[in-house]
Amino acid sequence: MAQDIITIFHGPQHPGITGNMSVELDLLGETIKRAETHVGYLHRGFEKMIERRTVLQAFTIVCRICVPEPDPNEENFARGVEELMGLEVPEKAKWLRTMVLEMARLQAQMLWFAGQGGSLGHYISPQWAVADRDLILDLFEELTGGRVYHMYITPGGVRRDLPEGFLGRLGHFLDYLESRLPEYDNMLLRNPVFLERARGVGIIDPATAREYGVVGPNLRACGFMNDIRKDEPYEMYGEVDFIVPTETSGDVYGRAMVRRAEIEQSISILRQIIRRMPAEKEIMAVLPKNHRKWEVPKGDTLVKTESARGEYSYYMVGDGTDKLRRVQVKGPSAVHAITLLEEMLVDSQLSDVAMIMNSLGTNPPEIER
Amino acid sequence: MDNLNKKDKAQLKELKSPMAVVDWAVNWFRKQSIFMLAYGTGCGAIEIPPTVTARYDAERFGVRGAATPRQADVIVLSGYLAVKTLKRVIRTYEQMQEPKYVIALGSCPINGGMYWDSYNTIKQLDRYLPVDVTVAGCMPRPEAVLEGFMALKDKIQRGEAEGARDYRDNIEKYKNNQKEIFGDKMLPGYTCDWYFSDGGSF
Amino acid sequence: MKIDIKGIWGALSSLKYLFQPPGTLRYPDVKKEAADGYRGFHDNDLSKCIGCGMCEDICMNLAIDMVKPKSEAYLNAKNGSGLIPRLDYGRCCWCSLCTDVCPVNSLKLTKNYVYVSEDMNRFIYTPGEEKLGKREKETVK
Amino acid sequence: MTETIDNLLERIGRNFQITGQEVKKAGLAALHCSQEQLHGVLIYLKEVEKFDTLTMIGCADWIEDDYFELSYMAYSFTTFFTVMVKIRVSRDGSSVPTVEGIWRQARTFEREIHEMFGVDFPGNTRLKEFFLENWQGMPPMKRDFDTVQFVKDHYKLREEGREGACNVSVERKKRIDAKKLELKKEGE
Repeated sequence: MAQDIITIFHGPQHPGITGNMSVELDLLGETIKRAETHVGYLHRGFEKMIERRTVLQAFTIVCRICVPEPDPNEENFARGVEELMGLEVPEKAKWLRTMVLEMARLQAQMLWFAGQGGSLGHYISPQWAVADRDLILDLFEELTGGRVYHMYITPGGVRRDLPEGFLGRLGHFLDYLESRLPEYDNMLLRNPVFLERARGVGIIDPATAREYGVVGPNLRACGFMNDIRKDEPYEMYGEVDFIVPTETSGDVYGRAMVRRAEIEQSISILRQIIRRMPAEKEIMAVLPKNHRKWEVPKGDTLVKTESARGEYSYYMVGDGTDKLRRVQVKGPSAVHAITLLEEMLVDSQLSDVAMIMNSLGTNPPEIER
Repeated sequence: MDNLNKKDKAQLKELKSPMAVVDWAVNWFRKQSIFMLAYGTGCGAIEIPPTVTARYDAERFGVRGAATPRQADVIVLSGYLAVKTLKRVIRTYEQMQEPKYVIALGSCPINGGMYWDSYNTIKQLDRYLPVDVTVAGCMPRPEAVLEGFMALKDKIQRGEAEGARDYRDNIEKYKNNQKEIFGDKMLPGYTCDWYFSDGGSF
Repeated sequence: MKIDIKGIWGALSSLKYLFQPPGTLRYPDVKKEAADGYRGFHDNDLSKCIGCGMCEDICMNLAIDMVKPKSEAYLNAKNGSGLIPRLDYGRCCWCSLCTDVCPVNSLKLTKNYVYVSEDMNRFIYTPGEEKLGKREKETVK
Repeated sequence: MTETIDNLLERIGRNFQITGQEVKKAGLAALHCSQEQLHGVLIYLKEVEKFDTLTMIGCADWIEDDYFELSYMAYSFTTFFTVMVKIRVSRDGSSVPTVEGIWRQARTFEREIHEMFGVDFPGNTRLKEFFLENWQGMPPMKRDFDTVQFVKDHYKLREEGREGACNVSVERKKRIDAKKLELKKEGE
């Protein structure tokens, strides 16, 4: 008997990813025959808003581009403006930025962990991972004054110095998190249910990964050792020691293992930062007092930052006024969730869609801005 | 009864007629278990997981997630709404069973928030949907979200959480406001068939 | 089929948390105070405010309007314009640029972060002059 | 001999008509070429110079000189060089043949630029609406699209309770004038 193809919408609201996005699926039974991504549920027109704001005003809104991990956006924006304006950032500010970026990476990995378990119906992992992530948010709150949106890395430096005893508390937290990692392994990553579901599912072929510009853990799970932190070191990443973990399987399990190893690397980087944090007080470059006098010279640049899900690229154009002519954002999901996902989902099962999407680190707000 | 706190007992004593007691009891039961549909329309979605998981554990207040709109009592709209999203949200809201409530989180649903000059987000949510409780913040912390739920429970107990009735009574107003932004691409009539008795067409 | 005993046992080992005290913050009973320097709602020290309008100028969300106070009695004598800032929490994003540019440090962010109202029209507030959420059916903490 | 970005630019300059080139910073160079040369340069970059991927397609609106500047950013995972290949197209009714055939993900980038700037990309298989639903009128990311005016026309901002806002400089001037008047009176 011939079966009919039915079309369903997976989303816009569903667990597994952070944001709203729908995938239109043509199903034959439970097997996907065609997938098409629909985005636009979160479009705000950031690029238009940045055009209307001076540099200082615009820096407060860029962090909203990516909700789960705002700091790489701040970093990219700040570094782009510094490159265009030729600012020199004090060394302590660079260390602080590196620290904030690594903390942000840790909390984003925890959130990914929560989603990975949640999309499998394994609800203990969100309970644990989100609660542990909250401890990082407490540290952020102390350092920057905000839990989720930090607005900390500003063009020219960072906004606040370290609070008293902060590095000690960060060290304690790292010890705690490290002691928890084996339990996360036991609970999810070595769980036979997870192994069964994740192995051999959602495979990215290495040649495709290269050509499409797949980035971050998704690329590293295909066996490539590419990481912007190593390839084009920014801030203090050239000074700290870390390795770039890779896997060769390219499936959901491989990506999970890469991320698991990256948590360890982040912990090690943060420990080095705690040891080497300079004591000086200088955290801001000298800047004009009035924000309308921050003139960005004519020119353009491309800046890149490695986030937990891959690289963010900002194309920034200055035109000699106090506002930027254009800031174009390309987040890692722009390729992962549209070009790649549409091809990956073909011939996979309906029940795996949420898991594959989460494992790719799909994050709609950064596709749409 | 352990669950009846002082405030409840004081309210119960003031009631005069038996019907009032029945109403009070219905509201009391309603407020004990609130199934939430967290429609993560914006940034606020990121503070929902900490609220419902181990650290803040909203289930202590009887708040837990619902799988579908049909099972949900309250829809949590967490942040800015793009026009495309608003259409889906209205449809979701109309699918929910009464009694139903709306909680709005953050600055953006109140007056546009930082996206006030964006061409694609709506500025005042209460023009398009009846909002029961609003929590300020960008983003509201989990504590503030919990306070929002407590305020909603209070409102339910007082019997004033009548957003759904307000929506039905003033459907012309709401639909006209919605029409202002959707133009001729309005939602299909069947999503609120109690209004369009003729099958619905705009 | 081979059964992965070690994996199953590992997953079950998380059951030991059943016998440990919960990590939940019991929010309404036990309150965790926000950190120093938390960016909560605004406060304005009117005896310092000079009405310069810097906060209004830097706020791109147009959250700040400069308005006349109800009474001039409690204004700073140096207040050149006789105006004080009024906040719209339907616009604010708590970026704290307004407090950073304040030349006399009169505008500050407090540690309060709970403001719940049943009416969307009630999120406009003049710090220093009125108390946040003094009306009925509002929760402020 | 180690590969430098200058050598690379020189090799490209030998093979194609390049109207301008500059090295922005270590590992980032920009090339200006005509629209006819674009596909040749990109294919050369991909096939001969082994630039694996297209990071993004940038677009900036130079309304004063009446052109859009499209920047195709090719990236190499081996040398870590990025080359921006820049072309200029006219602001209205311009069309650039798609580069989807060279890098498939360009489909998405072009789709976005088509929606946000109104540039046409003939040959692109998915050139339909992307972020915006039922959008009529000018593409929003053009410089002459006035977003504040659009907001005023389409949405209502909440004005209740926000009346009585005063202009600081006007009020300050008023007070100074009043003070002067007072002093004058006292003098008399």
